[in-house]
Amino acid sequence: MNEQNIVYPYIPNSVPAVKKEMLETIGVSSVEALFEDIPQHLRIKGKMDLPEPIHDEYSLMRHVKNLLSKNSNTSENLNFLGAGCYEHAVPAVCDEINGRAEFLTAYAGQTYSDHGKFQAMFEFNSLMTELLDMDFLALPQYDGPAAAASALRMAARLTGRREVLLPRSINPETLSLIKNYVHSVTDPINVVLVNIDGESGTLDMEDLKSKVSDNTAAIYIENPGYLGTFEPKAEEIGNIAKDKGAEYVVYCDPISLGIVAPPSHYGATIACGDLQALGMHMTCGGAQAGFIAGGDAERAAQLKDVMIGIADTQKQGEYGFAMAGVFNTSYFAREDCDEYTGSGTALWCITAGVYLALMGPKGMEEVGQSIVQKARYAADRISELEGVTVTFNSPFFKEFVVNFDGTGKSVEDINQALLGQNIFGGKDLSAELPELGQSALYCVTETKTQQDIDVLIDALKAVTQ
Amino acid sequence: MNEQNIVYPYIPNSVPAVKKEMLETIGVSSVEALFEDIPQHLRIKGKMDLPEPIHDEYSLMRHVKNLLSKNSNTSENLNFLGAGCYEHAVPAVCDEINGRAEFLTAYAGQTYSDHGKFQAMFEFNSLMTELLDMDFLALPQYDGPAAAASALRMAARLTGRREVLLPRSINPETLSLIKNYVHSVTDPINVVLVNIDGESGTLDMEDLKSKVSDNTAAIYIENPGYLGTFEPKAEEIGNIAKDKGAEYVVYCDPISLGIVAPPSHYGATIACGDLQALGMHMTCGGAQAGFIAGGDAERAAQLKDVMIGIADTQKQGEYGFAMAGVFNTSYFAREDCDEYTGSGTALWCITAGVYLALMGPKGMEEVGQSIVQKARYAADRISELEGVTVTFNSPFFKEFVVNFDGTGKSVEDINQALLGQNIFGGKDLSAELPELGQSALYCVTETKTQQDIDVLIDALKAVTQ
Amino acid sequence: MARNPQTLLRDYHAARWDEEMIMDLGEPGERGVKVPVAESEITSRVGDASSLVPTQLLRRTPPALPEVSQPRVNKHYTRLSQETMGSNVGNDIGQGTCTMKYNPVSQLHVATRHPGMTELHPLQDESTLQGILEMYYKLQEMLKETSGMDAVSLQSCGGGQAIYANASVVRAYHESRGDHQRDEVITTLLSHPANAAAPATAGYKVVTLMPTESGIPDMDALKAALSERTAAVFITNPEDTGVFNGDIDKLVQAAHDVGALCVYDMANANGLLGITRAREAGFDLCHYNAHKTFSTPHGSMGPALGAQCVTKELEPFLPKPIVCFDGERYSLKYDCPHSIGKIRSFIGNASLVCMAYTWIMNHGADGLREVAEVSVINNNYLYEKLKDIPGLTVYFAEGRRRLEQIRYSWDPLFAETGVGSDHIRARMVDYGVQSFFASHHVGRHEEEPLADQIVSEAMTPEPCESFSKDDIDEYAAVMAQISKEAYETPELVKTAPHNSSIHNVPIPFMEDIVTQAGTWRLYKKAKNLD
Amino acid sequence: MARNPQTLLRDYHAARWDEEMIMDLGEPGERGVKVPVAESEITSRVGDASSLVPTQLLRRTPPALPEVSQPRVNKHYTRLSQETMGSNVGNDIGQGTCTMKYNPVSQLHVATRHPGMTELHPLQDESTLQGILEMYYKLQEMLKETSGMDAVSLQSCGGGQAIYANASVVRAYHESRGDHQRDEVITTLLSHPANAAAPATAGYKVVTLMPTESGIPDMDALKAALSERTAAVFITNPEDTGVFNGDIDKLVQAAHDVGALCVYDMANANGLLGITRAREAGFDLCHYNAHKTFSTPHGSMGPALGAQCVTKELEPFLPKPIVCFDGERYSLKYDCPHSIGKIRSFIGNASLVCMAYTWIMNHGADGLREVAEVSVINNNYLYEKLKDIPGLTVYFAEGRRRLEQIRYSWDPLFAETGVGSDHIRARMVDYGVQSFFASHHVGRHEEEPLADQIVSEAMTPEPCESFSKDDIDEYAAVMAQISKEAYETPELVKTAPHNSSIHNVPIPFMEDIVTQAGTWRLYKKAKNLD
Ligand SMILES: Cc1ncc(COP(=O)(O)O)c(C=O)c1O
Ligand SMILES: Cc1ncc(COP(=O)(O)O)c(C=O)c1O
Repeated sequence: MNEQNIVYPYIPNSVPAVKKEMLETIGVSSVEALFEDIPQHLRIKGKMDLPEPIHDEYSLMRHVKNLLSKNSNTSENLNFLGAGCYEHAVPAVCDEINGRAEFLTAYAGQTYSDHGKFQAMFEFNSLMTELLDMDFLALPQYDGPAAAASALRMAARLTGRREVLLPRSINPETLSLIKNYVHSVTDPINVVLVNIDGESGTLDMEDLKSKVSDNTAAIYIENPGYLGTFEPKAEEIGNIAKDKGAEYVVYCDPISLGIVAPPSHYGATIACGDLQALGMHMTCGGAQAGFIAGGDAERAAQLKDVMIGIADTQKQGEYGFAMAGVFNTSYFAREDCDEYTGSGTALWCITAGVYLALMGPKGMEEVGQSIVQKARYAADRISELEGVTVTFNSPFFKEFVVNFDGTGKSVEDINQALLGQNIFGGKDLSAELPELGQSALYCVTETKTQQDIDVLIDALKAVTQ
Repeated sequence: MNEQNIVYPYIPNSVPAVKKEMLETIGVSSVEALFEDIPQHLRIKGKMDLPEPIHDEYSLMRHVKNLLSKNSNTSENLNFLGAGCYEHAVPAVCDEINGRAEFLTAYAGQTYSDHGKFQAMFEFNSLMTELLDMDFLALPQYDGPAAAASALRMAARLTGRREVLLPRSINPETLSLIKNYVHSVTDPINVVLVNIDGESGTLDMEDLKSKVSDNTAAIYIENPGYLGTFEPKAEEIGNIAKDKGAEYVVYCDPISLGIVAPPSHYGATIACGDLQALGMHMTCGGAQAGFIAGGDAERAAQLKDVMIGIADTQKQGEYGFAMAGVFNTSYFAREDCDEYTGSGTALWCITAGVYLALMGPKGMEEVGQSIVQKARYAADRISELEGVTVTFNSPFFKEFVVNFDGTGKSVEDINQALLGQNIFGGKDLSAELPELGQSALYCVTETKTQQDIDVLIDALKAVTQ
Repeated sequence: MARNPQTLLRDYHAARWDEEMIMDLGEPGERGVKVPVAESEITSRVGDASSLVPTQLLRRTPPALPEVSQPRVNKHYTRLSQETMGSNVGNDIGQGTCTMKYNPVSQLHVATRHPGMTELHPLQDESTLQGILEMYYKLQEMLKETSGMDAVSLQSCGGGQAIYANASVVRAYHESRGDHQRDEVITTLLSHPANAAAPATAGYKVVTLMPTESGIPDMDALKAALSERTAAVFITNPEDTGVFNGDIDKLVQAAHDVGALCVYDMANANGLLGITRAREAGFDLCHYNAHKTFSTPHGSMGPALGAQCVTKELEPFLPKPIVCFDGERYSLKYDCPHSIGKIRSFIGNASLVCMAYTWIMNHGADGLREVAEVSVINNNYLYEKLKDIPGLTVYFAEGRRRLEQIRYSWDPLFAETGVGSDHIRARMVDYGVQSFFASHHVGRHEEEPLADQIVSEAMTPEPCESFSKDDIDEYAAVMAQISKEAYETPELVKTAPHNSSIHNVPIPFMEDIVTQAGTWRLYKKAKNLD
Repeated sequence: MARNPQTLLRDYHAARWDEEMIMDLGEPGERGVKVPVAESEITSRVGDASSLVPTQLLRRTPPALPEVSQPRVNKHYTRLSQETMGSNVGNDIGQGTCTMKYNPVSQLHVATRHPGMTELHPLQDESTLQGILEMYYKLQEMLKETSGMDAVSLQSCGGGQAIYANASVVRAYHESRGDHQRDEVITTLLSHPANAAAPATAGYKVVTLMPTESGIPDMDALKAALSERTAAVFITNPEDTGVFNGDIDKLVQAAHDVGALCVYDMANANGLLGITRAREAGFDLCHYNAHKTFSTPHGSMGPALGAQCVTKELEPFLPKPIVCFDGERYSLKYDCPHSIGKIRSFIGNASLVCMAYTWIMNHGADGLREVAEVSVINNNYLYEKLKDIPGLTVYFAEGRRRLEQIRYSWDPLFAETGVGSDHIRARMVDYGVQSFFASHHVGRHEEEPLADQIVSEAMTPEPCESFSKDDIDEYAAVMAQISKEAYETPELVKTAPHNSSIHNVPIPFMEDIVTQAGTWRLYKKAKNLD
C-alpha cells in the first residue's frame, strides 16, 4: 500500500528509507510479515472506500472552515436558547489555560509526570466544594444528566431501594437518559414522576407526599428547574426525604451559587449539575461536564469516578497528588462495580477551576445578580406584549417559559421569523410538553445587554402582532 | 482619584486596604505624598477626557469584536493583493508557538532565564543563513524596507561613499522610507534611480553602467522586483558593483528561495528582505519583519542590530546563548553608532524559524513551484481577456502587472466592481506609476486554487467587458 | 550529530514552580475578572437581585473562594501547565493502550477557536447547523467504512460510554425480541475493564475468561461459558498483549450459535486500520475511541468521543438523535421508537467530531493504512530494542508477532533488585519521558486486582505512528539505563523522582493519596492547619 | 497560609529539556507540513516550475534545512517556550525600564486570533478596513489626551523608531524653515541610548549631559550646551533613576529660547499617567512605547509600537499615512507634502494598535491614573523592602522620592564579596525570578560604557502596577537571600545558576558569546564538528 511512498507529516517513520531500516532491525523483509497472524479471510479486500484525502494543511483547513462557516453562530445572532447549554461570558484566561498544549493533550500521566494537571484538578475540587459547601467531589462526568443518573444509582446503593421520585417538569431528554441508565436487565430502578403545580411550576407537595414511601431511594429535584423556576420548598422536600430515609439529590446550576444557597444548605445529601456555565463555550453542546458531590464519606465511597487525593512529599510544605478511590472504581473492580467509569471531562473541570479562581466570591455574586435581574427584565417586558404571557409566577433564575397562545401563532413560526432577524428564539416546548400549549423556554444570561433584550422585544412585537 | 474605589483585575494592589497597608509601610499617609516632586503647575488639571471605560471583559471584547467585524477579511474575500504583504499558508504550528505566553510576553531576559527564546532565535539564524547561504544575520528589523535602508547605510560605511543606485521600479513607499533614512543633516547619502526596460521590467543595463561610478556605495536590486519580475542579469549587475568596489545589496523574497538562487549565489554582499511570508498572517501589515544578512565578518561587523552568539556551558554538549555584537550597537555605543537599534520583530523571527523547520528543503521547493506555476497560470488566463495585457514579458515569481488600458476602464472602477463580487483586485498602480497607464499589481500565491483563479477570470471578464 | 541516547541521555528537569494552592493566593478584594452587570435602568425596574430569589434560598455566606488578580491566576495555571507532560510536549510512548497520538495543531486550533464551532448552541435551528451536521454525517460514513458496520452513532462521549451504549443496544435488542432470559455477558480478563463494568451497569452478570499462555482467549473456555443466557460477548482483539486472535471469527460464530451478539472493543484500532475490521470477523457491534485512534486530544482525561458502530439489524436501537441526510439537508432525527434513548445530552462532543473528521480527511484510505503499518513497525522495532534489557520480560506467547503494543513485565527485575514498576515509572520522569502506563491495572497494592496477579510489574508501551525512530530509541535507552541503575544503585531508583516538579512521596503517604479523597479544606482540617 | 518568602523561598527549577539543535533533528525525507501544490491542469498548461524561472537564477543545491516531522517540530519549540520566562509566567519586576506589564489574555487573543484582524491586507479598499481605522483614529485621540499633544502618529514600530521619527520631524521642521545651521542635538546620559542614537542616525551631532548627584540634569550645563546650533533636546523624565525633574518646564523654556525643539521620551509613562504630561511642561514632541505603557506584549523583543505625539505646528511633518475621520468614514491620507514620508511600510503594527486601544478602553481616565498611583506605590514599597539589604545602595539623590523605578547599585556588595550584578542576575534565576535588567548598560566589560562608570553594578527594578504585594515581597526576599549568600557562600552565587535550563557559562565563554555572532554552521565549523 501507500505505493506512492507518500510521507505524512504526522507519521515520522512513513519515510520509506526509515521504514526499511526499521524492518531490517526487526528482521523481516516487509511489513506484511508483521501482520502474519491476521488470516487473509479476515482482511479488508482492497482499499477502503474513503473520500479523497486533502494532504496539505492549508487546503484541509480551508475545507473545514468552509464547513464551519455553513453554521450560523451566536456571535452573529442574538441567542436566547438555554435548556442546559448556556451562553455565558467565558473569560479569555479559561481559553488560554485549556488551550495550553500540556493540558489539552495530556492523559494518563501520574503523580510525578503530570503534577500540574493533578494540582489543577485538586484545586477545582477544592474550589467547587467551597461553592457547593460539600466535602467530596468526583472527577466530572460526561454531562449533568449523566451525573444526575449516577446520583440516583448512588442513592439506590446507599438505601438498598429501587425507586426514585423525579419532578414531572424534568427535561424529557434528561429523563430519557436517566431511564436508560437506571434500567437493568436484572434489577431495574423504578422511576416515578411527581406532579408540578401548574401556576408556580414548583413541585406539587401533595403529590410528592402521596408518592414517597419506604421504597423511595431518592427524591430528586432541580433547583432551578428545567423550566427555570426556583424550588422554594427545597428544604421541606429535603425533610420529607430524610423522614423516609431516602437520599435527597439536588441538581443545581453552579453559576447561580454566588447568590443562591447551595443544595447542602437545604438538606441535599448528593448534589449534581453541569459545569458548562463555568467558563466553557457552548461548542454545540460539546462542553457539558457533569459534577457530582457528596456531603460525607459514606456518599464519597459511592462515587463511581475517581477523586483526587493529596499527600506530603519528602519535602516539607510540598504536596503530591494522585487519583483517589481508584480501587473502588471499575478500573479495578470491573463488574463488581454497579457503575462503569472511563474518560470523562477533566479538561472542563480544570477550566471551571480557572473560572472560579478568576471570579472569586464577588464575581460569583455579581454574575448571579446580573443574570437574575436581566432575565427578570426580559420576562417583564415580554409579558407586556399582547397575547404573550410568562407561564409560571414563581421566581426564576435565568430561564422562563413564555406562552404565545394568545397570539394565535405557533412557536415554530415565531422562531422562524425571529431567525430572519438574526435572533435565536427560546426552545420550542410545544412537542415535548403539549400541556403548556405554544410555549418556548427563553434564556437570558449576563451576556445580554438591555439593548439586546429590547431588540428581542421589538422583534417579538413585530412577529406576533 | 478613583473615588469609587474600583478594583481593577489587572492591578492587584488597587484593593484599597492593600494600598493603605503599603502606604503605611512606606510611611506616608496618602499617595499624593509620593508625587511631591511634581509641581502643581505641571499637573494635569482635573481628569483626562477619555471615553467611558468598559470595565468588564465580556463587554469590552464584544465592543472590540464589533469593530473588527466592520473589516472585511481575506477569509471571506478572494484576495489578489500583495506588494510586500502576502497571503501565504500559515502552518498552525507557527500560530501555536508564537502564541505561547512564554514567547509572546517575553522581553529582555538573558542567557539563563530565557534560554529557550535564545535557542529559538539562534536556530532561526541558523536556518535562515542556510536558506540564504550567507553566514551572518542580525535580529530582524521593523520591516523589509527598513532592512533595505539599513543595508544601504552599511554599504556607505563599508565603502566610505555616499551614493546608492536603486531601480526606478522600486516601490515608491519603500523609496520614500529609504530616502528619509539615508538623509542626514550633516552628510546625506545620495539616491540615484536606474531606469527599467519597459518591455521586460528588468534593470536597464546601459543606464546602470552610465550611472555607476567610484562614488557608488551600493547597487541595490530587488529580485523579484516590486513589479514581480525576476532580474535575470543579477550576476552581471553584481560584477559591475564588484568592479567599482561597490556593495551589492539584493532584496529578495525568502519564500522563493527553495527554487530560486539566493543572492549570495550571484554575488550579493548584503542580502535583505521581509520575513512576513514565512509563517505570519498578514495582520493588516502588522507582521512585517526585515532581515539583513552579510556574507562575511566585515559585513557582520556593520550590522546595526544584535546577533545571537553561542558558547559551551560547563556541561559538555550543552550550549548557552546571548546577544552578540551588542557593544557595537547603539545600546552601548550611543551616538557613536551610525544607526540606532531597538525593539525589532523578534517574535516573527522565532515564527519564521518554526516555518522553515516545518517546511524543510522539500517544502520550500514545493511552495516555490506551486507559486510560480499558479501565478503564471493566472497571468496567462488574464492575458487572454480582451483589452487586458500582462505588462512585462520577463519571468516573474508571484506578482505581475496587469494593464487594463484596452478595456477603457480604470483600475479603480474595476476594483470596485470586483469588490462587489468579494474579490480584492490587484494594487492600483495608476497614481504611483502613471507611465504604466491603468495597471494593477496582481499577486497569486500557493493559497489560490485553480478554481479561485478561474473565479477571478470570470469576474474580470464580466467587469471589463 | 543529534544526541545518541545510547551514550548520552537527555539531561532533563521538569519545571518546578512550587506553586501555592490557588486557595491561598491573592488578597481579600482582588478581582480576576469583572462581569457585565445589569444596566441601571434594569436594576431600577426589577429591583435588587435578592428580591428576585425566594428568601429561604438566598445564600447567606459567600462561598469561600479565593480572591486573586488576573495576572496571578493566569500565572498560576500557566505554571501548572508547564508541570504537566502533555503528549504534544513529552515522549509518551509509555502510555500504551492509552495511545498518545500527535494531535495536529491545525485541527486543535480550528475546532477550539473558530466561532462556527465554539459559539453554537446545540438547539439552534437545523438550518443554522448544516456545517457541523455535515461533519457528523460524513464521519459516520467514514467509520462505517473503517469498521465495515452499517450504522454509526457519535453520541457517546468516551470509550466507556460507547461500550455502555453498546450494552444498552444489546439489551434493547434482546428485549425487543421478548428474549428476557439473557442476563449474562462474557468478556476476557485482558479486555479493557469497561467491557466488564459497562454491561454490569446495564444489569448483566459478567463472566470473565482468563488469559492463556497463548495470549489469546481459550476457545474451549468460551464455548463452555456460552449458553442461551448469554446476551453478548464483549471483547478486544488484540488485547493489550498485542497478540491478534486469528480465530476471532470462530469465536464470534460460536456466540452467534447460541443467539448471543458480539461486541468488538476497537477503542484502539491503531494496528488494524485498513487491515481488518469488525465486519470481516462477523461482529454485530463495535466502537472506536476517537481519542485513541482518530487523534482527538485526551484533554487530561476527557472530553472524549466514542463512536458506536452496529449492523443494520441493530440500527433502530441506536441512541437519539440520528444524524440524517436527504441529499440536500442534514437533519437530526429524534423520532426513533426503538432507540435506547439519550446517552448524552444534545448531540455529543461536536468539536471532537470536527477534529476526527479533519484527521481522517487528512489521511484518506492510504494514510489510515499507513498509520497501522507504521504503528506495527514501531512496536516491533521497540521490542527489538527492549528485548535484551536485563530484568524485563514479555508475557504470553513468546515469539509471536505483536501488532501495536506488547505487555511486558519487570517481574525478574523486581525479584532480583526490589525495584518494581512503580519505582521505574517514577524514575522515568527524571529522564523527561512520560511514566509508562502499567495497563489498566496498576501497582502492587493490598487490593491487588486479579489481572495484576496475572501480569505483575506490567509495562505496556505503545509507540504509535506519531513517534519517530529517535523517540523509540530514546525510550528504549531510558529503560536500559534504569535497568542498569536498578542492579547497580537500586536506592537511586527507589527514591525517584529526582528531577520532577515534586519530590518523592514516601510509600505510606502515597497510599494515603490513593485511598483518601481530598480537597484543600479537608486537608487543612486533617492537619489542623489554619 | 500563602508562602511567606521571608521564611521560605520558592523551590524553583526551570524546565530543562536539553533540546537538540533543530538543525540536527529529523531524518532525510521527513516532512513537517505539506503545501498546496498546483493542480495538474495548471502544471500541464504552464509546465515545470524550473521552466518559469530564468535558468541562471535556479537554485542548484537545496538549502540545508533540517527535515523534521510535525510532532517533533512542535515538541521542540513548545519545549523551548517552557525554557523561557515570559512575563505572563514569571516574576518580572527586575525588568525595570523594560516594564513587563501584564498583557491581558483577552486582548492578546482577540488581536492575534480574530480573522477581522489577522486576515487583513493593508492595501484593501478603505471601505473594508473601517474597523481597524476606527481603532487607529480613536487611539490617536486618546493619546492626544494622555500626552496633551495635538496630533499623533501610530506608524512607528518601536520606541527607537518613534524617537527616530521624532528626530526626522525635527529635521524636517528646521529644514522647512530654511534653518540649516542646526546640526546638534542635546540629550542626557541617563536618557535611553536611542535618544542619542536616533538623532545621530538623522545626522545630528549629539551632546550628552552628565548626571549630577541630584539625579537630574544640571540646568547650567544644559544652558551652556544650548545654542543656535541646537536642533532639539531629547530627554526622559524621570530617567531610570525615578527622580522627577520638577524644573523640566524651565529646561524646555531654555531650549525654546534658542529656537530648539524639545522631545520627551515618555516610552515608559507608568508613573505619570493622568498626573503630568508633555503638554504641561511645554514639549513639542513626545512618544510612548505601547509595549511599556499600554500593555502590548513584548514578543521576545518586538514587534512593538511607538506612538509619536506632536504639537499642531509639527503635525504636517508626521509620517505618512495619516488616519483621518470626516465624521462618517475613516480614511488614510497620503497626500501630505511636508511629511517626512514613510517610516514603516503600510500602516504600522495594526494588531498592537488594537491591543493598546483595548487596554485603554478597559481602564479609562480613572484607571490610567490608578496605574500611575499603584506603580509609584509599588516602587516605593519595594524600596522599603530593599533599602536595608547589605551590599545594596541607591544611586543619586539620597532621600528623594522616586516615581516608578529606582536605579540601585550592588557596588558595596561587589567590593566586599566579589559578587557582582552579573552573578546576582544568574542566581536570581535559581529562585524563579526573572534576572534584573541592569539598565540599558550591562555588565563589566572591557568596552565598558560611560554610563556604567557612573552607575556600576546597576539594578533597576520596576514593580509596575501588575505586581501584587506578594510579588514584591518575594522579589525583595530573593534579593535579601542572595545578598546573604554573597557574604556567606560567595562561590554559590558566582557559579550560579544551579536551577536553570542550562548550567553556568564560564566567563571566557560568556565573553565569546557576546562578541561572536553565530549560527550552527559557523559553530560547527569553528569546533571542527561534523
Ligand atoms: C481498549 C479500550 N477500551 C475502552 C477504553 C475506555 O475508554 P474511555 O477511557 O474513553 O472511557 C479504553 C481506554 O483506555 C481502552 O484502551
Ligand atoms: C525610556 C525608553 N526609551 C526608549 C526605548 C526604546 O524602545 P524600543 O526598545 O521599543 O526601541 C526604551 C526601551 O527600553 C525605553 O525604556
